[in-house]
Amino acid sequence: MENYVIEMLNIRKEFPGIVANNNINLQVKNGEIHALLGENGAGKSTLMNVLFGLYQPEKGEIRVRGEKVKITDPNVANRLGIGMVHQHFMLVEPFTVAQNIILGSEPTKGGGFVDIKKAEKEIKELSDRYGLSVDPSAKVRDISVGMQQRAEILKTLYRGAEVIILDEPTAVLTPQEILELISIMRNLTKEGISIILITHKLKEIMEVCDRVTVIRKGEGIDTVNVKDTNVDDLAALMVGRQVNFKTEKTPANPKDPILTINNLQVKDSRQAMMVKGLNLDVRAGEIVGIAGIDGNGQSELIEAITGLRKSEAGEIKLNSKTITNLSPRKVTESGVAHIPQDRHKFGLVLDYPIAENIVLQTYYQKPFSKNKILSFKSIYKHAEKLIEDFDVRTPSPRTKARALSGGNQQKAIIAREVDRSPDLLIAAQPTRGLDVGAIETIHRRLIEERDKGRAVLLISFELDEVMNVSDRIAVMFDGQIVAEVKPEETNEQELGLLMAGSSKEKARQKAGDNK
Amino acid sequence: MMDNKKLNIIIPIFSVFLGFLVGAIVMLAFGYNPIEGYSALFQGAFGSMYNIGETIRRSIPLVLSGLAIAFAFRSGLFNIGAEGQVFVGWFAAVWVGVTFDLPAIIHIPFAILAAAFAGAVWAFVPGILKATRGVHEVVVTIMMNYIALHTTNYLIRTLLSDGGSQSGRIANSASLATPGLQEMFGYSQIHWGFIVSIIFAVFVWFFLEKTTYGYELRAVGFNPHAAKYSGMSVKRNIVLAMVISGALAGIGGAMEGIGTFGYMYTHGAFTNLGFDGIAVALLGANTAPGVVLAAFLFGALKVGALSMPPLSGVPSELVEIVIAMIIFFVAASYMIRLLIMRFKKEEN
Amino acid sequence: MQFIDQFIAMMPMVLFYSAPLIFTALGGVFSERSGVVNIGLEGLMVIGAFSGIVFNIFTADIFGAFTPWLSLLVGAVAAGIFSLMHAVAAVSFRANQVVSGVAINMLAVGLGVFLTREIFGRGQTDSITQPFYTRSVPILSDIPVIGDMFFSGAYYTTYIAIIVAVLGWYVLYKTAFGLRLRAVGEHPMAADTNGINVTRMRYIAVILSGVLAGLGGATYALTISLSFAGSTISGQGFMALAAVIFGKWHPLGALGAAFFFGFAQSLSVVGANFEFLANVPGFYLTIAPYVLTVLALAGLIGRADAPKANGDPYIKGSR
Amino acid sequence: ACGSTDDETADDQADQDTEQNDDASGDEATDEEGAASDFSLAMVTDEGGVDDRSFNQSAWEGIEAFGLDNGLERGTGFDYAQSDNAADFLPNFNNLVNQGYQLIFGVGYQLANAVEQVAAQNPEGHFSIIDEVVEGDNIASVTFAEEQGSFLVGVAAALKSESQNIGFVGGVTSPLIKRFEVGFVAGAKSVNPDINVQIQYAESFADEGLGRSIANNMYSSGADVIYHASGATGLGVFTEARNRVENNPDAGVWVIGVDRDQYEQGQQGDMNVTLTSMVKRVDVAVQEVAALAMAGNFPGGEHLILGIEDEAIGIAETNTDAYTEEIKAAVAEWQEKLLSGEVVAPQTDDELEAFVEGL
Ligand SMILES: Nc1ncnc2c1ncn2[C@@H]1O[C@H](COP(=O)(O)OP(=O)(O)OP(=O)(O)O)[C@@H](O)[C@H]1O
Ligand SMILES: Nc1ncnc2c1ncn2[C@@H]1O[C@H](COP(=O)(O)OP(=O)(O)OP(=O)(O)O)[C@@H](O)[C@H]1O
Ligand SMILES: [Mg+2]
Ligand SMILES: [Mg+2]
Repeated sequence: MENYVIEMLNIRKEFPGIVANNNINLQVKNGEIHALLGENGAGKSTLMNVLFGLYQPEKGEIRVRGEKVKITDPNVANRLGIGMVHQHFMLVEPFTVAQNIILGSEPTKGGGFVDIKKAEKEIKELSDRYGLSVDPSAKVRDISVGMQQRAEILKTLYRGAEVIILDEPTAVLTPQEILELISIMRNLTKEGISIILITHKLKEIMEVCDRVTVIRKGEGIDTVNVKDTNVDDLAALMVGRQVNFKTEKTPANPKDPILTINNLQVKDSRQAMMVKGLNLDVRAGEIVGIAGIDGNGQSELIEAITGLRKSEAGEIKLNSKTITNLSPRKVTESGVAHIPQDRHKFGLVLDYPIAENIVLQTYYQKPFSKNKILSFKSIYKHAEKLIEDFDVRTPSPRTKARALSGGNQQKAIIAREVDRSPDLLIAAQPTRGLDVGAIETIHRRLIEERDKGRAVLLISFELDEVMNVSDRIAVMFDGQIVAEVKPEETNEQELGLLMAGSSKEKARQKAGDNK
Repeated sequence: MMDNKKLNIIIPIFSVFLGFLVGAIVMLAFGYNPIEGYSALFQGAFGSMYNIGETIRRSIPLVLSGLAIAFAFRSGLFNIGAEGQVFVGWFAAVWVGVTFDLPAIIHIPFAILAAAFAGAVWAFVPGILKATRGVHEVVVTIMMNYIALHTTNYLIRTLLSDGGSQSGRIANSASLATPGLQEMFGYSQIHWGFIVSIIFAVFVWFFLEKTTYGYELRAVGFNPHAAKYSGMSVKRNIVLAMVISGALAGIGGAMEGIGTFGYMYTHGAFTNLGFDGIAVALLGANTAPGVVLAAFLFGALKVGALSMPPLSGVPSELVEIVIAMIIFFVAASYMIRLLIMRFKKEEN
Repeated sequence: MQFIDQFIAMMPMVLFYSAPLIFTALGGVFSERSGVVNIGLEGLMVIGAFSGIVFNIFTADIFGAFTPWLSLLVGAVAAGIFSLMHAVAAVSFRANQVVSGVAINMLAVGLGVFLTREIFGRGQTDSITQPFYTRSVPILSDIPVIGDMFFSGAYYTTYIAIIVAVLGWYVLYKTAFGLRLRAVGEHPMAADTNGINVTRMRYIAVILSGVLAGLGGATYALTISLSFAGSTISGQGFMALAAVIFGKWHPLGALGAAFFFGFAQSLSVVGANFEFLANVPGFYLTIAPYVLTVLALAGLIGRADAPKANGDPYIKGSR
Repeated sequence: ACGSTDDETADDQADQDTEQNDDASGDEATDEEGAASDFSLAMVTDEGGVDDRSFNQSAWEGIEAFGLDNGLERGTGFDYAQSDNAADFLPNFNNLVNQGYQLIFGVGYQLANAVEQVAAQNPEGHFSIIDEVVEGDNIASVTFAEEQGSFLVGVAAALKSESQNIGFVGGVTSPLIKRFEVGFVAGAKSVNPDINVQIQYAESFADEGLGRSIANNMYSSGADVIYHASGATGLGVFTEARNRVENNPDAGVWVIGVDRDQYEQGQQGDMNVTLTSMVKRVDVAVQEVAALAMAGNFPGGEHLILGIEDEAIGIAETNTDAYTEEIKAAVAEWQEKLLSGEVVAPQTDDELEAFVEGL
């Protein structure tokens, strides 16, 4: 008999109209890192939410260390030593890291008074022990995503978790942070903790995991040992067909500059200067990728270009006409399209039907409206066409955007932006959280746009993506473009160092040394 | 699962039913006969042409204040200030009615326009403060209500009368009330305002659902970030939403000024037309047709209530309880959804 | 100096006027901090005032000088129970919280007057014989200036209101309970995954708001109106709601806002005493409290961010 | 469940009633059942409602007494309709008309427009408006000489005041409340031309808190007698006075009530802060008009101004501790002067100015 810490047997979970998990089995060995792999909407998060007590399964059995248990709510899960780091962080933004960690199991003195000193001390000890550096007294809204994630992991450890579920932890991290996370995971397993890791990144699975369970459309497909498999086989298992990883593309054929940025300076909402005299240009027919660690001014840069944020100084030109500090509407009309980083916050009106989301910037133009009166006929006709062209999987154009999966929401946004035939297409993290199938489609789209002679500005924290898709890479650090490199002339390590602020020479030297 | 459209109709009906049920239980508990009570209510609301006329008349300002609040809600704003906007609208309409001498075809629209303008101005203050300074509209509109109450009282005393507590009567040419119509409804106070209110209900429906303005306003209401991203001016839309909402409430006031009363008097307290508008809007699910139906129900209940004490001895406050419970059940409609679902399951 | 004297004389007025608002606004703070919008404060005050007065009338002979204290308690408990309705609708049945609050307001007045008619045979009660009286606090009232301003001729209920506000701050910001309550109002799902029972926290918060608004209503009735009618509570609950927002959802902020309202209100009354205001027509003094509030919001206070999940029903597993 | 709780008043009224009925050939009515059941009367309240312990209640008591005296039945012979809102006035009138009531009172100046309209639409019916004047052949307008009663309580206030500083709290500014104010000032100045009268309007009839604040301010700035004409707002004035007396039995602060004897409101332990009240006998007025109408002498198109001489305006003498014999005597003297016409109480600011100059 194997030594399983977690066994989920024949789990079935239904949602109205859909079976999210159908007789799925998952067995996790003590001290292993077990990957859970599947397309968007395959049912991974659902299965984990069942394990964590957020959902009750219709059928099936859960055993923890061999004992049959009923996990009715997260408290029970916590007591059984199961902790979960959710895909969307469960942190209270105005609270400090320490407050977030202790929330729900606070150390108290008399009178219900929270002993925050004691809590901070315990957190310090924990973070030292597992190598998770955090600032316990910083407010969550002020810290980086990476630190937020470490706080999430500490939260589970603080509650004495022995099994930690990580739902797509790397989707939001920079390459450096991913490396850190991987070493953290290794530390954890050394201390006897088991990890269930959900990720779409097959490379990561190959690097850190011991075994992987693949699910497809709610069904458990197989569990395999990582050392007995490879990336291509895993992808095939997951999608049900062979997947092409290396994005096919011909060399770029850059023409005139479309976007020219001179000495741009932008402040963030807290009045801190985030873009500090940035220069950049993007030509027609090329994809320029901006590589950089989150928080180096990328968001402010995009917002300044698209008119969502005022710039303090400098100039932004589109087709040699200045668009500095124009309104978002004017910027859009001058030929800029923008796939926003946060699709829920900016990209969509979740309560509007897909069709109405597709005309979000063009509703006031013909044929979608005439004399300020909307023509729903044209809107829906247009939507049907784009849904077809871009393979957006939705029951109908009348379906609310909220009801679509992340991948399909993203496809709808891309359809909308690309369809306007912009001169400049800004794509910020366009594949965040999407499965390999969806990523493939989106990358292909970006390259097609390039080939149609558009300028594409790609901002991504994922080096793979930047390296695969861009024709030219601009490295952004501390509000400036610190280096420009060709993807074929660089490697991940060099880029990583540049992104961390090394000079080009040093980076090249170091990267070379390591080789 | 039952489709939403059906549920959206079933739930209010069921809520109304449950509200009356609670009212009946209360009557029983205090030794009244609910059948007598409700038939008195029904008599009072629909017993004769006169009563029907009164019910319609009572609904008119409620349609408009309900539309006002629904309009703001759809744009993500809570306009508790309809009460104050009703006051200034009433005043403005009466002012036009007594001050000018014009043919009816101009006088009436002018009075309504003036009321709309006054209400709009009153709502502009919270709108602009919200848009530019981020001040919560609820506090400002509450304050504006009091300012409206005292200001109109003051103006009635100083501008519309010589220290009196009532304005003069408006000119006949400004009046929405015509003897012919009133005679048809047994000399009730009914006036042509019901047409005005229907026109504006259609306007609100069309504006919100069919025009690019409405598309923008709703987008801002649902997700201001996305609205800004897609090039809409969130600030302008907030102000626009408040101003239109205020104008509608102002017209509600005009219905009292040039319809029901034909004058304005100093008020010792709020009219509750604005506050009732909140309930009407919510019962009508913030849609124009819903608001019209909800206002009519409220009008019937409020007019019917007057007949309850003389005909059945039941205190008229019982109607308040019934209305409150209807709103409560609409609010807790999830409960009704659960009930219906359970019912369905058992059926299967 | 006349100005200073008038100012000092005004303070007791500010204190008694503010007390009901402080209690009620605190109730609002608790409810909204947990994510439940409560525009039913007005109605909860009505219930507090009604039950406080009725209890006082029927038991004055039994409890004597103790009656007002017990009446206060009864008002608080009754409104606390009444607020359960809002809790059930808003928390368990995912109600639109504004709708449910409107229902509470209507129901409270309807029920209050209906019951008054049933009990007393008319739309208003008799005057109570055992109200609260202002008192001078021993020793403290002898302190020069401050004693006159704050410790003479004020109600003990005012001091209790201030203490409760400070206590409210302590509870919300220093205790585990408060941490959880605020977490539920900011990010209920995070709280849920941390094993906090969102439903229970919100129930507690709403009931607390009922208790506090009941205290507010009873305080008003037992110190100012001394009887109950449909118009006894006319707008104070909405003013308290304004104080919640004005005070940025913070107990001490709400306290400050309530004092500001009390101050502005009193200024409109005593304004004519001040030389520099003596020639201002009464009308301007009447609207001054409201205009001042708008100006203060526009000029000084500005943006106030509500608790993030305020008004959203929590549905497990939704995003 | 409705009705008067104040048996004493009801009895009083019954007495007066018979007196009046004598000269209005009321005995016939009482004797002959048939005749009695022919007549019917009703009233429409203003927003205060029939149990406001003030104006409306007094009117209702008058109607009830008249009905009972004449063997009428509630619901057919006499009744009232309650208005919760100004928009209810006209429907209420119409409901009563439709139920066949012959004489319908509108109680309160707010109902003037409604009376005007309904009277025009029903030329056969008889209507009466209290507290306001409305033109119309089938309308009897009844107003009171409040300035006379206010004058007398002003006299009492001036005599009672030790600080020679008194106050007046008004409800909402209006010509009606102005009569109270002006009469009061005139009465006080008649006693002492140099007396200081603080005047403030709450601009609300329903804000006890504000009434309380105003009274606090007035007492604090030296006033010792306050006359209020402000409905429920005035309850706050009583609260403030009672509170002061509770804290200091020698505080020597007084309130003068309005409309009816507000003695009950002033009770504080074994003290009572209600010096007196300006009593407006709406019940008397109602019965007078009713008696005339029943006798077939309905004063349509007339304006009855009821004052001291009609015993429709009076001043309460319940608080014998405070309302001393001297005050009583002095007030009686001034009352004589008012009755004889030697002194005419002013009604407006202009008349007051002239009056004060003439002192
Ligand atoms: N709360 C819910 N209500 C209804 N359906 C749901 C709910 N949660 C998930 N589903 C459905 O269950 C299926 C599985 O969803 P799940 O979130 O488990 O996918 P996933 O594998 O985590 O996807 P991703 O890779 O995008 O995170 C989806 O088809 C989804 O539509
Ligand atoms: N309340 C819900 N009702 C219907 N479907 C839901 C609900 N909640 C989640 N889902 C479904 O769950 C699936 C996956 O959800 P998940 O939270 O994993 O998001 P996702 O697809 O990974 O997107 P993203 O990561 O961008 O949020 C989606 O298909 C979505 O439609
Ligand atoms: Mg997922
Ligand atoms: Mg995902």
